Amino acid sequence: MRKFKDNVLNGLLWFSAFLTVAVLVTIVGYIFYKGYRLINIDFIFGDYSPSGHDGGIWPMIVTTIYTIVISLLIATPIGILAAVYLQEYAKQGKLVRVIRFATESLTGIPSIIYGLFGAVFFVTTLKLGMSIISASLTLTIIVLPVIIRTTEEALKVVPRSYREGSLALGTTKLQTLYKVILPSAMPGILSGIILSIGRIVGESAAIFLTAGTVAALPESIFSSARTLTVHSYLVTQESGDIELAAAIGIVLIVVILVLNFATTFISKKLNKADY
Amino acid sequence: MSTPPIKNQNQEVEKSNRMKYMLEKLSGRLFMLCALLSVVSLVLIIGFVFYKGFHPFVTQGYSFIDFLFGVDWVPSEDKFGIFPMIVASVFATIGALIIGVPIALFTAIFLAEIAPKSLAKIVSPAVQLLAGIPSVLYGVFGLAVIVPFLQNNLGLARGQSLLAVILVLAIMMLPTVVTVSETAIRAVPKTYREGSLALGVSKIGTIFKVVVPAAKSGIMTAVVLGMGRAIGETMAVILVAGNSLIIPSSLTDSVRPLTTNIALEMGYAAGTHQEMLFATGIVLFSFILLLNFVLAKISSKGGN
Amino acid sequence: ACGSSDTSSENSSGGSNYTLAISGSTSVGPLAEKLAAKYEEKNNINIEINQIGSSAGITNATSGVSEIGMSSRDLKEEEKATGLKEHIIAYDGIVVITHPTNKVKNLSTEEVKKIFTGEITNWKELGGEDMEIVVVSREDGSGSRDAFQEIVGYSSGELIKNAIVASGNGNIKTTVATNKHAVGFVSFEYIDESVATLNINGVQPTADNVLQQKYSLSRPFLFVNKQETLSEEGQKFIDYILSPEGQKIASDAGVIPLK
Amino acid sequence: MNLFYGEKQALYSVSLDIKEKEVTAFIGPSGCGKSTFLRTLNRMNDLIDSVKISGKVIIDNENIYESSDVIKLRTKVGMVFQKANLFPMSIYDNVAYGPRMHGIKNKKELNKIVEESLRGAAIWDEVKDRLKTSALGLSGGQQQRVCIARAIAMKPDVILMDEPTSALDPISTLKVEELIAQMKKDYTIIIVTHNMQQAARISDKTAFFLNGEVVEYSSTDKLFSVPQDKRTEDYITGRFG
Amino acid sequence: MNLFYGEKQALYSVSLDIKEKEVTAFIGPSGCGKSTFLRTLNRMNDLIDSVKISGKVIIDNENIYESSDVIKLRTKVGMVFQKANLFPMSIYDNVAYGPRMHGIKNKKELNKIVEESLRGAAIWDEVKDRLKTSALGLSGGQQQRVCIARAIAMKPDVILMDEPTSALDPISTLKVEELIAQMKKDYTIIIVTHNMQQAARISDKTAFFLNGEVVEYSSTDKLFSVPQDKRTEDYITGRFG
Ligand SMILES: Nc1ncnc2c1ncn2[C@@H]1O[C@H](COP(=O)(O)OP(=O)(O)OP(=O)(O)O)[C@@H](O)[C@H]1O
Ligand SMILES: Nc1ncnc2c1ncn2[C@@H]1O[C@H](COP(=O)(O)OP(=O)(O)OP(=O)(O)O)[C@@H](O)[C@H]1O
Ligand SMILES: [Mg+2]
Ligand SMILES: [Mg+2]
Ligand SMILES: O=P([O-])([O-])[O-]
Repeated sequence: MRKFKDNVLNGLLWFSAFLTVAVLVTIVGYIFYKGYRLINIDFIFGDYSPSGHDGGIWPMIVTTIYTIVISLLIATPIGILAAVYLQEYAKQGKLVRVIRFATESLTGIPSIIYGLFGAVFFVTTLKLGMSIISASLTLTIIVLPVIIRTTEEALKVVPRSYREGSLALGTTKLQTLYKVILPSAMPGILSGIILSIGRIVGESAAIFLTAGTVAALPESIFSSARTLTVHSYLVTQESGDIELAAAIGIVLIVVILVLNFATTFISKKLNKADY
Repeated sequence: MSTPPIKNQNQEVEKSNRMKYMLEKLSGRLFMLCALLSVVSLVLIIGFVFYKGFHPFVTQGYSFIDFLFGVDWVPSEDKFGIFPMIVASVFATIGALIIGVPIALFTAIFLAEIAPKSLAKIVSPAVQLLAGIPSVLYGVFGLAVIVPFLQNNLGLARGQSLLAVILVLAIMMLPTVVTVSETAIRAVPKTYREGSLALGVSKIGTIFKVVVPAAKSGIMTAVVLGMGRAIGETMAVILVAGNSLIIPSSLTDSVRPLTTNIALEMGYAAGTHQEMLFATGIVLFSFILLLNFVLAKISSKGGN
Repeated sequence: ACGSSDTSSENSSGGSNYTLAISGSTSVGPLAEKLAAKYEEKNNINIEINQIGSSAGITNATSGVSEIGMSSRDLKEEEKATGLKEHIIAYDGIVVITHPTNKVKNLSTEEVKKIFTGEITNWKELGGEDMEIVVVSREDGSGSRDAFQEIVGYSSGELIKNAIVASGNGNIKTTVATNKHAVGFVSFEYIDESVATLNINGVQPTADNVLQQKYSLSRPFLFVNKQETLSEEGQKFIDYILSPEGQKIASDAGVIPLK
Repeated sequence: MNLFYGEKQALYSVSLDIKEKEVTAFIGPSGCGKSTFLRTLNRMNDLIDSVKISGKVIIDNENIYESSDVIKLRTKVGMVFQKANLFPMSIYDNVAYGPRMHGIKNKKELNKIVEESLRGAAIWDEVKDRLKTSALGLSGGQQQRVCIARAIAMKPDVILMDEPTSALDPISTLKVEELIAQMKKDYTIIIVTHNMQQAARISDKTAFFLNGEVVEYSSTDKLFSVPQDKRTEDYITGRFG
Repeated sequence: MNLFYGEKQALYSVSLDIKEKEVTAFIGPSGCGKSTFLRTLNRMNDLIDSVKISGKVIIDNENIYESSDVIKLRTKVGMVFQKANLFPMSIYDNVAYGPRMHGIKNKKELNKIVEESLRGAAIWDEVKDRLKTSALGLSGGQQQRVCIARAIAMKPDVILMDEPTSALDPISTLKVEELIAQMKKDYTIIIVTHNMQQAARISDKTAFFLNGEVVEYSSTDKLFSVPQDKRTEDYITGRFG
């Protein structure tokens, strides 16, 4: 009886795992199958063309890079310093609890809400208009908790003995921080940053409502523009061109893949740094 | 020892130390400000979304109850009822959980306990990787594959349906739920397994009676996270939901969840219509906050 | 730092590289993009086109967020009251489309209304196969939808509840092209062989028929602006569109030129 | 019996003959292979991928490494670990866990087994009023005895104990030792211990391990009073280890 | 000196008078407050939020808990920890870390300090050829001596050592002990140790701690040969702890 039950359960386990893998492989496979024909140099580096299929995605790549760079430029220092505060400076108490709650809540908010917020706060109230900067600021808030969290984790595993060792030599906290603690936490912090890049690259709803959909090479960060992911959405939506959407999807998946390898690589390095 | 340069310049040292303390204080403050920024962001988000969203109810005499329970959403005729969307969101989320969670959980168990190491080493990161794929691509897949599939194989008049939403969401939450519960299961102390196996209990028996219950709180966290993803997902859903304004009575009805209502009309909306979309956001937001609260409860329980 | 570098770049180019912000209708959008692309080739200008829907475009033009708004419907009274100036840049027909396999090839305006309001729910009633009709509509706030509803004669509230709502012409076309039950409406520009077009009251949806006012489902494509915020460059672009060269581009894009 | 962790050999031709209904103690310095050997006796080492074993373990005339029924083996050979490893369930459920998983569903029967086992582990009186509360709320010594109860609920022939008292305070240790002395009449007990006094107090026979070998194996009295091997003598007189 | 961890008092009116250029040893059973007291001497306990201290510590006529200049204090009072805690940098950078942080930039001067310190810690010969390699590649004993070098690079007056040899093998321990004996002529050394032999070997004075109190404090010879307090006697003869 027990044996039978065991076998059934065992079968279910294998089946579920198979199903998961199969579904996910199908999705990635489908995107590649549908899109690979369009991938070529002209597609990647070519200019957008209003007639669709024969145009390239270079403006969207540039816009995507813009949003990544600007959001990280703002979110990374703030996030790291915030984590430093929480881990190294703050006394456990109400304030820390409030900050933690806020960070955690921010992680759970759906991006459409960020979009709504960005649209009224950055676009309208701060008069930044539909622009790369509005989108980047919205994205900053989205990735801030990611960076804070991963940095906190990285700081947590820096041995206490490093701090004591340094402070016992009569150095200040600040010196200890940037000479000893941050360097040892760096690999962890880096993987947090990479995680954030993934989040920025994959975001659509929040960008759609804050950067708009202009399909041209952005003039400046105050230009309205279209990121890769938004492009892939609009292409599906407006022209129903699945092949084109899938081709953009391939580019996105490759980017995510590269980011993932980078994370693994860095965290491997982290382990080496321990010895 | 020869005259030490450090002690030599005693006065200067003290002065430079005073500088250092100043810097310490200043930097501490700066760090705190940075940390407070996430609080500020949250307050701003809540503030603006709620301010915008409550505006019509506070100043224009719309009734919030009618908004929540009204069944008609015709912005151009000033009718704003989101009950069908609330129902759609709830059904879609529950449905996705019913399908997605068991599969994800079983997959996690498989990866953590059953799979040969070499297999798990390939599959686990692959599954994690999929958590990072932009949700739009899931939508593209749903629109191009799942919708026609349902249409052709179930003989539906429209493939855009609650069922399609559920399937897409179930797929989308797989990576999250698998990864988080796999971690939880792996964290169960080896001693539990040994204790059970030493009693002559089979491996499967051990897994289901000891290991999984011991990982309960981690698994619950995974489920709540998956649920959050399902409720909040927008761009994939908008492509497969059909966005009809009816209270779904079957899986094959086409639906409009809360998120898609916002994304669908935000671009076109102005005035009260726009504010009502913010109000939709408030309802969505409340769902998420509630979930977060539950999550916090679970994880504090798990801590003990 | 970002802000200052930007202003300096604007100054250095002496305002010659002007950015013209346009937003609005997704139906007008593709045409505007094509016009802008040609115009930018010859002029040192940068034209930003955001396809966010007619209503939003009109709002943006009113509030000054965009210099020009694009609309695929006539302005409403209250919109006109804000002092918006409108330029008809072309006309467009709205086509009722079905799956290519659908046998129904002609509908009266009345039948279209009955379909979209749910009075007729089976193709059989229209001489087609015995199968349910799946109505596909644009979203509330869309200019195409407003114009379509006004001409056919029903209101948003009357739209059959289980209609699939899709944002964007392309989305409607894909939905109809992949569903043999479906009926929807799109702008002329979007038509290709993946969908079948229906005659309305026996009249074919062609540019000629629109011009001769035989085909009723048509509306103007508008550029709207506030007089005080329209720049010289904006005015020049509008002039370009209204010129023969601009109208040629429009006609090539599949919409109906002014003459 | 030879055993390897990957490339590393942990046991070198260990060969012991263990008597029924006696207490056998394994002593030796840390890392000498006591636990490893103990775990070969119920094939607990199977759980570690890298382990390779050659040789045989014969229980009831059967080589356990030939028979494939690990479940039966582990039912017959119970085990108590160094650190009490109760499951996060109630005390009752912990003790009833084994029998339940082996198909006993009858409430009354289970009640009886649980009570008997807890009595057998000399902990019944201390926990009888809180059977339904979480087992993790008990003290270390109590938990260890519930572990023993859990093991004897399966009615095993042999009970393996790996340093069962090393995590306990002196009083709890004493209780567990008393229990072992009592249990000896029903079970064959094999116990690993670091504590030579303990081995001397409770065991009938003692095996002294060193670097993966059994240096000496004889009756406890003899081993502690007239050790045959120089190394044993050095060890028990505290000259190394 | 009283000290609390939150609600829990860890030191009860400890009062000691420590002589310059001598080695003072703190002994006592685990958890009796030796480390805690040692850490009050360079205000290392400031790092723990819950700590509350009343009383004073006077060094060079100054109560260190009144002066706010912790940096100066810690420059003057060096510390070596139980587990070598070198930073993940090169050996050179580890030793040069303190001086650099105090503003010494001159290459030559740094080189000199590093060499002197490493010589002072009796490790120069062993590492002079690999100064630029990671300090974490050294053996435990070498690391501990580099820790000492790092401490003396700051030219402190006092060096606190918290069980500096407890993680080391006998040979490394010996080397560190020899080093302490040498260093005594330049520094005031306070050392916590579990090992009474060690205390006896290297210290001039010894304080015996028990449950947060100093039971006895006198010259090492006296304390070990004619302990005044019954509890000291019990402890050093191994009757408890
Ligand atoms: N999982 C493992 N993988 C590799 N080597 C192991 C493993 N478990 C134990 N060993 C090694 O096998 C040898 C014997 O270990 P074992 O645990 O049997 O010693 P022990 O006598 O029980 O020691 P202790 O008294 O510390 O419990 C040791 O050298 C140990 O390092
Ligand atoms: N951070 C802390 N928070 C709370 N209590 C602490 C903390 N550190 C130490 N204690 C407690 O203070 C008491 C004294 O600890 P201390 O570390 O000084 O003992 P010790 O004599 O150094 O012991 P050992 O020989 O084990 O190092 C102990 O009871 C300990 O549990
Ligand atoms: Mg062991
Ligand atoms: Mg200590
Ligand atoms: O996008 P519209 O033209 O329908 O407003």
